[in-house]
Amino acid sequence: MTQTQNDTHWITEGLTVESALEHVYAKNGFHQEFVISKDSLRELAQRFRSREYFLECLSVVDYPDHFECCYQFNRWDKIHRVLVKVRNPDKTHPHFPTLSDIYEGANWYEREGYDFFGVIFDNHPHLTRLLLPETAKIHPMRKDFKGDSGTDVEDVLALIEYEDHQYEKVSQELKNKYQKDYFINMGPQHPSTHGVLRLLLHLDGERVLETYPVIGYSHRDHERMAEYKNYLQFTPNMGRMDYVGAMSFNFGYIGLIEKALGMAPSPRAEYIRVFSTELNRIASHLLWLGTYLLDLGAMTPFFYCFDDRENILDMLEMLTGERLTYNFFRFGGVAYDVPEGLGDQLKAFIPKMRGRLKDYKILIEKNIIFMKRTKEIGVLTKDQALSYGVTGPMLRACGIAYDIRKAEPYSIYPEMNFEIPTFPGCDTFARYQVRLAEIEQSLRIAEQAFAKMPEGPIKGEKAPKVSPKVPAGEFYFAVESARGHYGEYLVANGSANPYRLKQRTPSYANLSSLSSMLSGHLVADVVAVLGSTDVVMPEIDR
Amino acid sequence: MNELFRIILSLVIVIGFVLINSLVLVWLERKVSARIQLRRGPLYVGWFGLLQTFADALKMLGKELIFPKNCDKVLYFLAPILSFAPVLGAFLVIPFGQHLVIQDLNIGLLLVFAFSGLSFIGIFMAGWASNNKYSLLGGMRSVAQNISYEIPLLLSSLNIVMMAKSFRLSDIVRAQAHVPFILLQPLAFIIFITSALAESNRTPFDIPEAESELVAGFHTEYSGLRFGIFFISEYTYVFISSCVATALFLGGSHGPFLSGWAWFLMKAYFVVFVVMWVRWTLPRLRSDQLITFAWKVLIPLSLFNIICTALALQLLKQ
Amino acid sequence: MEIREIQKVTPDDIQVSEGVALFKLDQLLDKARSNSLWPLTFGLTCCAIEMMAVGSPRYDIDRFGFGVFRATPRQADVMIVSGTISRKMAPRIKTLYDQMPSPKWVIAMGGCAIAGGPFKYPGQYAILEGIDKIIPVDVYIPGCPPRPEALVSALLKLQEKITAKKD
Amino acid sequence: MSSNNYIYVLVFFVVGLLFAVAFTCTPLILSPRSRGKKKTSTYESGEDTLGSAWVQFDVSYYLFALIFLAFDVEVIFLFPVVLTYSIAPLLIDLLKIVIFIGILALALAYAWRKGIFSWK
Repeated sequence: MTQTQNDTHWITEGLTVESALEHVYAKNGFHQEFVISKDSLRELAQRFRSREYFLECLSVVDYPDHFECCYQFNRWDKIHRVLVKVRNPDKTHPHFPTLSDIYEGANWYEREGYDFFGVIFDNHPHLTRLLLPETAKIHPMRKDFKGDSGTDVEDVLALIEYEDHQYEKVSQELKNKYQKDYFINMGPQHPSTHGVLRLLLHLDGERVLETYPVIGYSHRDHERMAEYKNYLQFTPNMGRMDYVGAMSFNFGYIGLIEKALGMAPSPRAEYIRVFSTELNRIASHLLWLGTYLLDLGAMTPFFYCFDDRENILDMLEMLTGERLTYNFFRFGGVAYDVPEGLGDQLKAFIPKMRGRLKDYKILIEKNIIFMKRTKEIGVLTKDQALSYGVTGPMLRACGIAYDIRKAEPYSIYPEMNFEIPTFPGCDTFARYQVRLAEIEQSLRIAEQAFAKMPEGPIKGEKAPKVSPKVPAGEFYFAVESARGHYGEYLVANGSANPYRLKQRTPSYANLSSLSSMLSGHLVADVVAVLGSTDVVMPEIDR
Repeated sequence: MNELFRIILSLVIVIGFVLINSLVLVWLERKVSARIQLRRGPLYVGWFGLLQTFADALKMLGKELIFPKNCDKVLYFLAPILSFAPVLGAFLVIPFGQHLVIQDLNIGLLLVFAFSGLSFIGIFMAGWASNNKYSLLGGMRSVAQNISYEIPLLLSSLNIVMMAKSFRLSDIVRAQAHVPFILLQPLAFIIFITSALAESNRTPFDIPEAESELVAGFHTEYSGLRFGIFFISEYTYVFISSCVATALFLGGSHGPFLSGWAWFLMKAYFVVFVVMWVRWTLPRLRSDQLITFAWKVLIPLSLFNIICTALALQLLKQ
Repeated sequence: MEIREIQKVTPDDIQVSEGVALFKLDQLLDKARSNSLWPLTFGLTCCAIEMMAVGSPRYDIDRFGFGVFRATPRQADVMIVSGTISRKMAPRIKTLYDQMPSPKWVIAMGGCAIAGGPFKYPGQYAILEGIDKIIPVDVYIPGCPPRPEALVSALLKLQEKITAKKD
Repeated sequence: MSSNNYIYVLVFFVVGLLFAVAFTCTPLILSPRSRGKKKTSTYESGEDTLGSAWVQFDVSYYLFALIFLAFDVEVIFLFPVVLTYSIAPLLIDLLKIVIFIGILALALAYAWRKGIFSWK
């Protein structure tokens, strides 16, 4: 879908543009690219915001002679991905204008840019460390940072010292005055923050005045590891970033490298990829359903959902050898062929799962207490979803049918007939309905993909035997993971290691919209809304 | 002399029964929840896992007791004691058989409600004393919930008093010789069971110790046997309210073949099973929905029920 | 590679047992403790999902008495450190370990909790390579993530360690 | 056998108290002690608490306590009335009960209209 030139003249009208490029979408994932000056960035962002574009991703790249902020804007209905670059030659303290008042989603991206690169965004409301501890003095993603391996215990003890001192100082101030409202830590170790997320709640009695999510408790920095490892060595990290829906992360990374190398996997591998990704999506939604109802106080559905999930894990373990952190995709195909026992296991599983779905609908949806706990709770309007860049089931619960499998079809999804379920509710009940309907759609896709799977090799003939060398250039590839739009922005310089590999993960944007959904609710709703966003922490902390 | 002997004997029986019964109820709860959740529950500790809760109790005996920093030491120490102490008193008047009752006081029903009303003060003290925000939330919620559900509990039991013309539990049981009151007062039975569930903090009314929101509610800071005592008093209150429910509504120890106390225990344990069954099927209500449900639905219904019973008595008089 | 002293544990973590040493009762208490190890719900990353799977119907540890997952450290006996320990999370783990009443045990689950796992490379600045650098660990489970059966066998191994004869 | 001997109530309550005290003191003898820097710090999911938890709590809880007071007095009044009425159901007593309950239903309706239950 190449964009006609006159159609997009409004983007650069009256702005100082250093260079404008027209890209072939199929080759590297962008439609257009502009390099503009720093001071016209805010004006351009204003135009995109008014024309229903959402800020897909902001990646800071550390080039030898300058710092570069790459903003990507995209639309829901008609895909038109524009890459806007802003450069700043000052290498010690680069300054860029902030977009956090136009796009609230940019707030966390900019804090992460400051955290990793030391890039300062002027008049950003709260420019502090996001993922690293407060005592960190390093900017790790800069090319000149060598990493301090071996001093981990000293760092931790220093952090303990700092926090004890901090605790003494703060608790002295608050001790003497009887305050009406108070702060409570729904902190890293809490039964209903899935993984290690800390919510600092400002409460008055039981009512939530303000929520401050604190993340970074499972930060392992996959992006910096990518720069240390070559393309093949980095594939295991994909299974450990979103360990609940790891197959779609494999799909995203391997798809990106195949697009960069310009090669196609073998047809049989395409079908194996799609059918295993869909099974993994069902397993992810089942895990969400079990833990979500556990948060609302119903302890029994957790065991039924895990029972179904075990059947899927058996099949995927038969296929890939792993239960959770899959490393199954290879450049140009998949690692193993389908064992013969898998077919009839799948044929036995699908009707059982459909039966169970009917039970879930009757037992959960009709339950008056479940409805009262989820209806009109945690409402996310369409405009908020646009400004935070929310994607996936949370967006489809606001009535917008944005799904990468239909919006930017990849692999063999055009041949599968399935719908994108959307519900207009905008609240946690609608998100529940979307995910349950998605399980049915994924069942259909898995059925068709397994039925239409041709015979043949599981690796394309041009599949590289050794870790490939990607030609220089910038590439972007997006995939629909269980939580939303998972994309990767690759800057390759022709060597065996990527120069910069930015992961645009869906839960990062979804969680940043949490504080806007929660004000005015009770403590019990905080748990319900957090559960409905279905976040996976290492995907956010990377 | 035999009065003193009788007191000591009944004391030993009641304390033994309370301990054994709470261990059995915890084991029963884990087995029932396991069956509902497609799994087996405690299996390898003792025969059929029967010794499992005994092992838990013994382990708690050996756990360290920690006083949290800047907590109110006296209240913190008193809270579990006050929540366990009234438990024994409630067993005084429960009519296990025709004459199998320790002391048939003529204010039987009032005594049971008086003692069961005392326990939530222990819960609130625990919530406030441990100087922990989660416990504070749990304690405040338990206050609001217990005072809201005390009234429908008392009002719905008044209907039975009106029909049995006495507060003495054995009289009430005797009055149900032909037809258990559950058939004559179905609405009062529903209100009674709902508010009894709320009084003993069972799902869907278990907001004081909501695991998913408040980590462990009012007993967040309690370790070892102090937490164990809260556990024992909760399960004993479930048993007491089901005994009162059988005495008031299900015709106590009346039954065709078996002896009185066997019928009574069977009915009581059936009500306990229903309470456990409800726990593992329903989600938890939010605290404001729960309280408004009591004030907007249960109390008006029970007031209306009293007026109807009074009218019925008036008509039946002629 | 110089062998760094693994047990760099500050002295105030050592468990001091001043309880009255009634010989028979101690063994009975240990038998009871081993049969009712209540784990602390404390999942970090990928191994947390396998820890949840251990409670599911197929691997059900409630058969052995460990199924009661307590969310507060005050009532937990075993801390199962499952996942990668980032340097921001390490002080919290130390606090939680201190808040658990003794007797308490720690199971390091997965490669990351043992020694950094797949995220250990020269220049790693974000993770603590191994939980035994700040708290004493009783049972290690290799694997990334270890299968639920491995966690069940680790808990049984911990049982043997508790009831082993202390000569 | 139906002697109204209230000594039982006192003895059972006192023995319950003593038993509970004994229960909470036995572990002090049997349990080992561990020393940790943050052993006694209040638990707040791993973090340090910001300020003490003894705060002025939400006012809507105390409004419930006031209405509870009114209704509890009503229930206490109803106890003897209901008993005597059931023994000799006179019409005049029925009217008194209905009027009394009607007034209290009005009090409930007034509290409902004033929005005490809506937790704003």
